[in-house]
Amino acid sequence: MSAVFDIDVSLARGDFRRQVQVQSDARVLALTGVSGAGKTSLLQAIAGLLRPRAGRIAVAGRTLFDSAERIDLPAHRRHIGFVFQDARLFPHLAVRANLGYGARFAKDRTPRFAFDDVVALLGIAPLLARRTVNLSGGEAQRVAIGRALLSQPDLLLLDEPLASLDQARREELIPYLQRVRDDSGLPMIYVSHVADEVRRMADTVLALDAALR
Amino acid sequence: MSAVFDIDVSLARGDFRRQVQVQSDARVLALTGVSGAGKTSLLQAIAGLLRPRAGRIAVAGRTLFDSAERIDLPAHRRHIGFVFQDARLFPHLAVRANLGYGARFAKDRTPRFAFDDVVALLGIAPLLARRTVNLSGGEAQRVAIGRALLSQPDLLLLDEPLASLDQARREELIPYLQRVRDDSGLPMIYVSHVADEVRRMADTVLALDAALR
Amino acid sequence: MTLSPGELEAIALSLKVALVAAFASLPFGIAAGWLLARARFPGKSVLDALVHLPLVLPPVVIGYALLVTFGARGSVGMWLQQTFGITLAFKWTGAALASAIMGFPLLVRAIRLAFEAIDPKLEQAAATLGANAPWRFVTVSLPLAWPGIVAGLVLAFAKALGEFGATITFVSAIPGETQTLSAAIYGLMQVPGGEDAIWRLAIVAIAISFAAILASEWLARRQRGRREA
Amino acid sequence: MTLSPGELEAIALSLKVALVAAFASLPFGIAAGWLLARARFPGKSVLDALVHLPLVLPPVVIGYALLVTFGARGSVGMWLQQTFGITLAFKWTGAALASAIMGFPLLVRAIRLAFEAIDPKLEQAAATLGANAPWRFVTVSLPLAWPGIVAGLVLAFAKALGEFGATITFVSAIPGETQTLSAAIYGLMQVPGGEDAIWRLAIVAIAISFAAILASEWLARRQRGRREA
Amino acid sequence: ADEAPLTVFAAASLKGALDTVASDYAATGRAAPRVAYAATSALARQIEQGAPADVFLSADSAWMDTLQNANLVEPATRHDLLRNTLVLVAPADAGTPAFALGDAGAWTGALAGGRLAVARVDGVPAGRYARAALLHLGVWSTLEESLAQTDDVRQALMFVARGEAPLGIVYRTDALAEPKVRELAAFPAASHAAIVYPVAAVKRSDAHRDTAAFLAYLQGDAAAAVFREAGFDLAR
Ligand SMILES: Nc1ncnc2c1ncn2[C@@H]1O[C@H](COP(=O)(O)OP(=O)(O)OP(=O)(O)O)[C@@H](O)[C@H]1O
Ligand SMILES: Nc1ncnc2c1ncn2[C@@H]1O[C@H](COP(=O)(O)OP(=O)(O)OP(=O)(O)O)[C@@H](O)[C@H]1O
Ligand SMILES: [Mg+2]
Ligand SMILES: [Mg+2]
Repeated sequence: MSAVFDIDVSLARGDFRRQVQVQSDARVLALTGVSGAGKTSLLQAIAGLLRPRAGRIAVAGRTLFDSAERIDLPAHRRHIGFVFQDARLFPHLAVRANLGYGARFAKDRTPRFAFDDVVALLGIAPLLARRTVNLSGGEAQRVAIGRALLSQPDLLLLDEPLASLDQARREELIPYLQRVRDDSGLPMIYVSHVADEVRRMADTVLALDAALR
Repeated sequence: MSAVFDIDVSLARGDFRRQVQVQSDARVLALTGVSGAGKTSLLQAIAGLLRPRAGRIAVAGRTLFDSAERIDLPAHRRHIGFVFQDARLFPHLAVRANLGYGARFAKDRTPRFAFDDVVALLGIAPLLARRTVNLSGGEAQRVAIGRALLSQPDLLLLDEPLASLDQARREELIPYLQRVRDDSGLPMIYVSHVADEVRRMADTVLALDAALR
Repeated sequence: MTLSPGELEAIALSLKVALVAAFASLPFGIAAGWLLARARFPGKSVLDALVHLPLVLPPVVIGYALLVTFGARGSVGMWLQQTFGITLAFKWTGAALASAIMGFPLLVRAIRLAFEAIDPKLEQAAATLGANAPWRFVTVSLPLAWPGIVAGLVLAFAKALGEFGATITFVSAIPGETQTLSAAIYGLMQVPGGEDAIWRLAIVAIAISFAAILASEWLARRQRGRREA
Repeated sequence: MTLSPGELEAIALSLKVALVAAFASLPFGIAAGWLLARARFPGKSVLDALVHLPLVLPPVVIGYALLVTFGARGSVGMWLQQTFGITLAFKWTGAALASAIMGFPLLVRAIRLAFEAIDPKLEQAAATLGANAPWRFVTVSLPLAWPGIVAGLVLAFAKALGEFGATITFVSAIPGETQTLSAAIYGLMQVPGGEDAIWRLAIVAIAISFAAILASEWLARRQRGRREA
Repeated sequence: ADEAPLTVFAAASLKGALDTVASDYAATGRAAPRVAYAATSALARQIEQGAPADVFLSADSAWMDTLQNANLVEPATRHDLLRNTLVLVAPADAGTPAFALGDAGAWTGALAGGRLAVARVDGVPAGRYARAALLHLGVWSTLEESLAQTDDVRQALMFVARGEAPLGIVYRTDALAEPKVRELAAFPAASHAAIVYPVAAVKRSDAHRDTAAFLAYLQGDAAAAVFREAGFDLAR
């Protein structure tokens, strides 16, 4: 069997170029590195939002991309929950509809996360009827996390998910994310700058050094 | 003489309501509080982007808003640098033009910050010719900080300015922001969730408790 | 202000023709607007130019081209007649077709601008949540383009009300069948002293379009309200 | 394909009229588009309806209204003549005015949609950097609305090429002065056997608008490239 | 007004013949006039509003009367220049037999469910003549529901030429110019008011020096030949 994360790709975007190689059996892989190192770009490549120039991406034995084999699964069939650095909520939908967005595409998948549990744990019950433009930064990010979980993904990518949360919420969420990891066996890649967060969340830390230009 | 920060306003936005009172001689006032407490809203009221329902806002002896006296200085004449939670760079301008945007309105003001110094300290020299959509989250936020400083403000509002920066940059920037505070005598309000940051940046910490709804 | 039965007939016909023209061309307008905003394909500029044609040429030329193509003796017209039993020549359906074609550039441009203004990052977010391209289109792009679509509909409807050059050349002016409000107004212009009747009908046309604009503002505000208020 | 001197004259005149119509109405179009997108004032719906009028009414009615208002005997026409020495009646300038008015709804709608799509947060950011409202408009809103403005210009230009109903009613079709390409095409439709000449001129009109569309695509792409590439 | 060329406002239906007349006139060594063609109604309204026209060639008397009553044309120069004939046409390849114009049944048979193309009966001169003729012949009520009305005679002609309409009522000049139609019958002159094209000099503060010359040329033999060739009758 191959590793949980089996990634070897060369990324290109504008004049940014970099080669990333990851071979790891970690449940939660933390990704750190200076600003501009390519952390977001790597997540996008895994999610199918950025096509690598070449290489191979496999997660939990599933090949998502392989330039040699001409495999390139479209994003919507990769079953990857992505919590973006900016929340990217749908402005035309209320919070409840944002949370429910992924449900209709996940009907035939094992439901790991129940709507009410997720809402309770993220403390977003009072927001359900709200419009997304009215949310504060942290509120929006909590909804975005909930939305990703409720799409019942096989892999969760978190791009600095707690950066805009206050310390109390942060403390509250970390154990939940840990539980998600342990109970569901869901692989996760966790991008963060906060050493403490990384320590508590991840088995393995991958530091992307500054990109060679 | 009145205090540096002399604020007593009632804010309203959607069905969010809160009364904030600040009387402080701090140079750097840290603002903490849970997500949705109204931190961003308070900064917006100070900057003239959100009109309070009533009250008074004075900073360093200058009255910016006073509902009783019918004073309400427009945002562009408040000389307040605002680093937003999201960078809000101008997408049609390159990085250099974003940084220079405020210069033309600051011609008759004492130049406290020189272009080259700011660029060097924020490590954004390699980005100057770049388009803003190509920047990573942290790159964009550094440019936004530089842009605010180069508008030569009398007061700097920072809304979680380091949240999207890596630890190394964070360490690098904090001393610089401390120096800005000490050398220029520039008052600052600093919103952050990170206890360590707050401790190192601020004289006084104001905790906004959860809003009463 | 009283209107003669003939005038009322023209008004009712105009409403029917303009509504059918605007709504029937909507799917095509959305398709063309989407293609021009998002797709990359060879001949895109040609499609763009084609969409603009009805603006560029005098309406009578468009009407003549329609007659040659969709008339009872026209190639497409004969085929439609034989295959589907659809007759356009001298029918109100032909008037609707002519109006739709004349309004098409306006419809497409408004919709195209709306699609161009949508942040592709939202569509990306939808993709990671499991939505395939058609679903993303229906659940994200289309609702976000809604104000532009409404704007385009109003333009197309208004244009259809005012159209008569292409219409009369294609299907002539048959009272009760193809003589719309505009055609009636134009007819009145040809006789000395018809001014009273002209202004009477013009006011009706203005009132209809005013109602359409108010309705569209309301629709757009409701949507915007949903997002911002 | 050879063109007669008279045809060349009509083409040159059409280009002049369409360019002047599109660019001279641009400031008004930007103002109206901005007001409708951003301002709140009583009578906004009335302004909106007014802007749509040229679409709703048959062109000849607009042309007649122009004739009565801006003609040599019209109140505004006489005033313009006496005060500024500006003559519109039966001059190419009048043709440009008629074309501009007929294209105005298209211009305004495109610009309005562009302004509506701009995130007000960027204008707020500019305010905190010291820019007052006019500066914010010029340095932020206007450049961000640029693609929509170009789109509106192309529509107005294309419409001006095809316009003839209002023009011929207002300023007649005097060769060399007010007989544009479209009016010439219309004239040719009055002579049996004029088809060859009609298609020749139609092709010229199509070629001109195609060039305008390509130019606008290029302009829009350059701007978009600046933002995204 | 001397440096501007002589400006003629003429009914659009005169375009073919009048273009030839104007260039013949220029060939005699005079400055070429510029001719603006549009619907008679549009031109008359423009003259009411002070259009810089020197000569007006109308397609019917009513609009000329309106201008004359408003004192906008020189009464002394007004006269009927041309006459035309109203004819019934069918597509050239249709083989429609001629029939008696007063026979309602024959009309219905020839139309065979199709439409009778005609200029607007309530506006355009040709349409008004056509209605008068059909009323006079007693077939109006039969045909009223079968009309396809157009903005000008040319469009009516086009419907017949393209075979969209089996019958049409147009001027003889149009029928002659269009090879794809065939004249079935002419309407009797008594069935409608005389079809005349009046001409007059427009009243101006400083009349163009060529106005009289051009008016004279229009009535001369050379112009007459061109007009006759196009199918017009001379009114003088
Ligand atoms: N659309 C784009 N076009 C061109 N270059 C881009 C684009 N997006 C990002 N880049 C560049 O690619 C590099 C990597 O960006 P990325 O967003 O992956 O960094 P990051 O490690 O996530 O940084 P941060 O911690 O600041 O979010 C940066 O130099 C960035 O400027
Ligand atoms: N435009 C708006 N309309 C209505 N309500 C709003 C609007 N913007 C913010 N709010 C609400 O106002 C309250 C305060 O928001 P604010 O952004 O000031 O919080 P914050 O303290 O900055 O939170 P965070 O730490 O998450 O950024 C929140 O409940 C939010 O939902
Ligand atoms: Mg990133
Ligand atoms: Mg905030």
